Amino acid sequence: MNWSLILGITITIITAFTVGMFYGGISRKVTARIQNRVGPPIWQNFLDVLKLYSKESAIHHGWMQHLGPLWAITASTATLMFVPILNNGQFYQNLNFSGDLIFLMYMMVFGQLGMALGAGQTGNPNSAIGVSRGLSQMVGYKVPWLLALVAIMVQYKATSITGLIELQNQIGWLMFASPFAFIAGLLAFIGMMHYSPFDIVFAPSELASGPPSEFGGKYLGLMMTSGSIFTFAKLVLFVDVFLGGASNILELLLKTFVIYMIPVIYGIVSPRYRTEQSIRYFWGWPTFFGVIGMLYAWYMIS
Amino acid sequence: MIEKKDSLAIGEYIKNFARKHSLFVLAYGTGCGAIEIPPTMTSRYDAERFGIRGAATPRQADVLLITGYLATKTLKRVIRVYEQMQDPKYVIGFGSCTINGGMYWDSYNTINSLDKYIPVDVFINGCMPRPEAVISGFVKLQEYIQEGKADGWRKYQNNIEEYRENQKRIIKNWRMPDYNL
Amino acid sequence: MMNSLFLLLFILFGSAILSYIGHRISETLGNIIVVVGAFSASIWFFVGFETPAEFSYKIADFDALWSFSSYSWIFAALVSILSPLALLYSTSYMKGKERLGTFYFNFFLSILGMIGITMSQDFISLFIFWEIMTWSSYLIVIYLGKDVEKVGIKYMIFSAIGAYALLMGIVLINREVGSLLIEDAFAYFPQIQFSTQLLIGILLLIGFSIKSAMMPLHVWAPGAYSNSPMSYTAVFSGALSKMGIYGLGLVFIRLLSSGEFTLINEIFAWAGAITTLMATFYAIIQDDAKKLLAYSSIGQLGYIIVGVAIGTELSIMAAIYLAILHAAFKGNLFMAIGAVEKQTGSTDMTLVTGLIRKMPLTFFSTLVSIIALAAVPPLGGFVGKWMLYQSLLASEHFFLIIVIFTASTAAFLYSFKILYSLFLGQEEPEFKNIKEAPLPMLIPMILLSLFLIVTGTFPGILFEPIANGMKYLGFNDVNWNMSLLVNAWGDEVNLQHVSMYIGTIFIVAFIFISLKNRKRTRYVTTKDISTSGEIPLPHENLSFKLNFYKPFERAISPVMKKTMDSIYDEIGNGLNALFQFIRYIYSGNGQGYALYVIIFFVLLLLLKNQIFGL
Amino acid sequence: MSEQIKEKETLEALTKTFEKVNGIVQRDKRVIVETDAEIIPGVLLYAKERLKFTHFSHMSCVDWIENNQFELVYILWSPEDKIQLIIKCVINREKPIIQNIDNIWRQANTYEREIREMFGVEFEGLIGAKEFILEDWDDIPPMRKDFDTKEYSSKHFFDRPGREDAKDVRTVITERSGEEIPDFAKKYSRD
Repeated sequence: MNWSLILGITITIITAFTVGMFYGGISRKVTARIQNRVGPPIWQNFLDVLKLYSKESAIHHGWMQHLGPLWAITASTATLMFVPILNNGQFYQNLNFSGDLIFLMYMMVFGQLGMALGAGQTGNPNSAIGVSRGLSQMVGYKVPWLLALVAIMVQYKATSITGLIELQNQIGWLMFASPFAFIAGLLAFIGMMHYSPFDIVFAPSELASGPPSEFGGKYLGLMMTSGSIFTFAKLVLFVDVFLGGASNILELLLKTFVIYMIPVIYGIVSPRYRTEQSIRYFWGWPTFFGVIGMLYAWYMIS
Repeated sequence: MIEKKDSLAIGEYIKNFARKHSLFVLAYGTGCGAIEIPPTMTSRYDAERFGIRGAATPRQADVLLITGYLATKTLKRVIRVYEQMQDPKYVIGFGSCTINGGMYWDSYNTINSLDKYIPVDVFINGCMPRPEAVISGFVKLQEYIQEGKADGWRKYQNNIEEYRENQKRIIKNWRMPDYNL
Repeated sequence: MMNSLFLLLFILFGSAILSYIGHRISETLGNIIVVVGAFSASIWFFVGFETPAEFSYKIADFDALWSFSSYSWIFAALVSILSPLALLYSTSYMKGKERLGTFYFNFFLSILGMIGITMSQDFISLFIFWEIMTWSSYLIVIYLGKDVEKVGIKYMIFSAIGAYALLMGIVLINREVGSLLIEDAFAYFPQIQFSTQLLIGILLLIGFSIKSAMMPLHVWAPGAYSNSPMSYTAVFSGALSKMGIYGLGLVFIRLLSSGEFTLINEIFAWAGAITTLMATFYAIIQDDAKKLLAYSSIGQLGYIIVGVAIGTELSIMAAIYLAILHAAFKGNLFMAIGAVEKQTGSTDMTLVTGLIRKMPLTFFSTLVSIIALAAVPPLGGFVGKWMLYQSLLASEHFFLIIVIFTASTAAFLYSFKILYSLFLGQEEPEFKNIKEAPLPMLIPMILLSLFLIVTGTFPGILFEPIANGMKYLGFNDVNWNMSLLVNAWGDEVNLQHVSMYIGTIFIVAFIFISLKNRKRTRYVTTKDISTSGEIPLPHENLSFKLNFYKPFERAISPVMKKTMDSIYDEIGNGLNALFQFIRYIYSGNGQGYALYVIIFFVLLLLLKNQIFGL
Repeated sequence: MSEQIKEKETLEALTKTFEKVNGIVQRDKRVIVETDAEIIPGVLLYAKERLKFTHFSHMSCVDWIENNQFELVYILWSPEDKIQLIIKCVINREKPIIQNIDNIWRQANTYEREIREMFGVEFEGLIGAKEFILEDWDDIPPMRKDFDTKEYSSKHFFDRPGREDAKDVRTVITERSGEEIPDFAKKYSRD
């Protein structure tokens, strides 16, 4: 048994969970302040998760619903394992060198597929509608996200994240080196976070919160845990690819926080898009910037 | 503080602490009291300070908020919703109508006392209670949860026959599936 | 002593005739013959060839040569593994149907045709076997007698176009090279005039790409795939379409290997990518599971065409790998849908619902195949897609990768739809008494599922024969590892780490969530859902099925409308007009077609000196 | 005050066409007529087709228990002339049957089902004549005057103790201010 690896994995997951939870709390607090409210304390999400785990009963509609949240947490922690938390291996290495960007793009869908299947088994029509919207929207934001990442992979001839970080140590942040790809990536990232205006998947009063509507107690708790880990993993991935990674925890927190606040603050002041509107939004300006980024990359290598 | 409550182990204390500060509310808003919920949740009174948050479905909810009168027809739905919630679960009776029928005390189709049909942990009186009263009711519920007194759900499980008998007096054609108890 | 190659064909042909006779006598006897014949042919294929076997003969003065090259062996092995499984499945699936003798006769003939194609080392026997395969598959497409006018004739017309394009190419090669041996053609091809080279190339490519259902030549495929019995469609889509890929590989890599043909490669790669995207969009809007899978097959073949057309080492490897994987998962999916059809009588996704607890093993194999299809790690499909993207990145096909990656993401939509609609959702009383599929149907599905799971971690077991076969195509040192993927820039994916991690976390989380509150975790029926307090009646269908992806359809409607209305329909209308004319020739009668071909060959033999200029 | 020309025209047209219709112009834009229950569909159809009362506003029922009658009230509105037409008819309370009009206005079906359930008035050939608003009702229709809602309530629902010595608000007021309860109000008093 490789105990140091297990230790590293455990500590990384706990860190991601803590940071993700606090970020969630902060986003609730910020939302409240913008709406001129006091808002819940920033550790509110911890209490919510703890409460959900301390629920004493649970129901499921079959095996697939039982397994759905497991898929989600497996996928989110797996994503985390392949993303370097800090530069130069200062944090635990985990499985950083065992996967690359294309692998991660598929890995990130693994959990969504599992959640979708779990939600499908519940037989609640609202869940199915939510899943249909979520998957449709995913096709929408994947296009600019893909354009951004492919532009970078092509331009710098690297698909591994560690490779991209090393490269940024030499040429500076890719945010400035490939600005168009960064814009496309950022706009797609806003969609990936599922905050308003792209939150029609989880519309609470219209769809009764959509896919998780039949999940309660420990299942919902596991989903929230997975969600906060996944948030952190996505943020670190974005920072690693575009913002040159981070050399210490403080820098990482600062960068991820700034990136995290963009969808949050954009979301608070935006009304909700319908599904086809959001798909068309992603295939509009973000894709345009992605194509520009791609042409730029092409120009740079030829 | 912990020593005072001998009956509660530390684990139970922590659990109750979390339960107390995180109340997902499912508002059953068929009565007139539903109009008091938006001011309670939004910026004027901001119930989210206390960890009170709306829940979309009974599966996710902790607190069932019965806002006002219950017709015999809606009682059936309320019972179903209550039984779909996961333990531990709490009920807040909101407004005079849930206590003694309020202004509908002699109506042929509104029930008079809610706690005969489902266990109620906290009643908030008033017609309608103002948001301050609602929040004070929630704070009272939080106290009960911390002390372990908010055990209506356990009472419901233990006295299910009695509750069923009362429910069946209202819902004569009982064809409800056997739900989560 | 009989040559081992000849013996293989003999077994297949013998099984064809014996199963025909056997099914005339009794169904059980016929089924035994079918299974024994299929497995003995397959076993003979794997154990009977200790040394490279060859068999040469002469047809009307032309040299003919049968032998497996290391490249064609891959495809022959694919056929030999998939077809006995499909036939075993078929014995149960086709139970009680009429004219089983004819069905199995044609089934075996098409297997014979496929094996023959892979063992042909000369163009004339390749063409003969190609035609055997085409006819037998045509007869199975019209076997059930549904939509014969639309589907059967369409398939026949396209096959005919393909066959004649192929024949023209072969005739041209013979005129220029003077030999019909494939090796000779490769050797002397560079000396031919450029325009003739181009003509030969395009003719052969058209011939082969029709079988692999490339846009715009795919029109026959959705109907043909969904109309034949599912046990055959598993082979039809899984193996038979790969014959086109086999041919495309030969043409692209060996024949058009010089740099002058890059444009053709690019055009075919783009055609493949657009095939993938559009077929995926069409699959999303289907409501019939068979149709959905048929379009999905076209889409998946598009990836393979892209890989073959790009023609770098990694892309060829990806293409062959995907071809094998596609045979496994799409064969598996068609079998699973067949099982659903057999047990419930319908594959309409708006009707059938909630089968997961009735048919758990079928669901499991569908799930595994879908994960492989959607290329989600840690199953085998991911490996192929990864290699394909890496090859596209390394060869600087940037926009191509965007198109096929988008298609791959959109594939999640139909993947989920098929799982959700058939197996998940509300459990309805009308499907209360459905039983799991019988064992002969389950065994092939489970075996293929296991194969997909193993290849996710150890794709090396497939890389070995692929690397071997690629030597024939001219790639001599193909790097491969048992479970490590490496791209051109040295970035890698360690599949063992991935699977181990996913497995561990999954098990840990599973133990946690299963043990926590175990006594107070209950199963409730799908009628017990939060419906704002309302109690759904038993007959109330709450499943959300109809127009499942309406928002997505609305979002993509501009592109769909343009393509569908202007290109598809015009081609379709044009072809329909053509069909009206050609239908006089194609009487829809097998005897008639046989007659035509005999006449054609007689003319060919009579006029061979004039045509071939000998 | 306007001339009420249109109102008078409407009333005249109705009384001329049907013998058994008589009524008044109550005020501007409102005409009230009374008629027999047998010809109700004819009158309504005439008002709809000829007099352009295309909008069916409302339909209700009044229980005249003293006269042993139910009075059915149909309220129509003419968007063209801006006139409200109220048509009333009475039926026997013992045998409350009247013709169904939901083929004239489809929305009348909802009102008819409600009246059927609340008063027990039967409509001939009513579509969907089954349980509508009340669930599992096993007493006499609750809107009838002879239905004692307080008795029903105390029989079926649990009265919370403490309610019985709560005083009537009117009594409290009269005691506090030394006023008498007016006679007309006495009959509504709880005691």
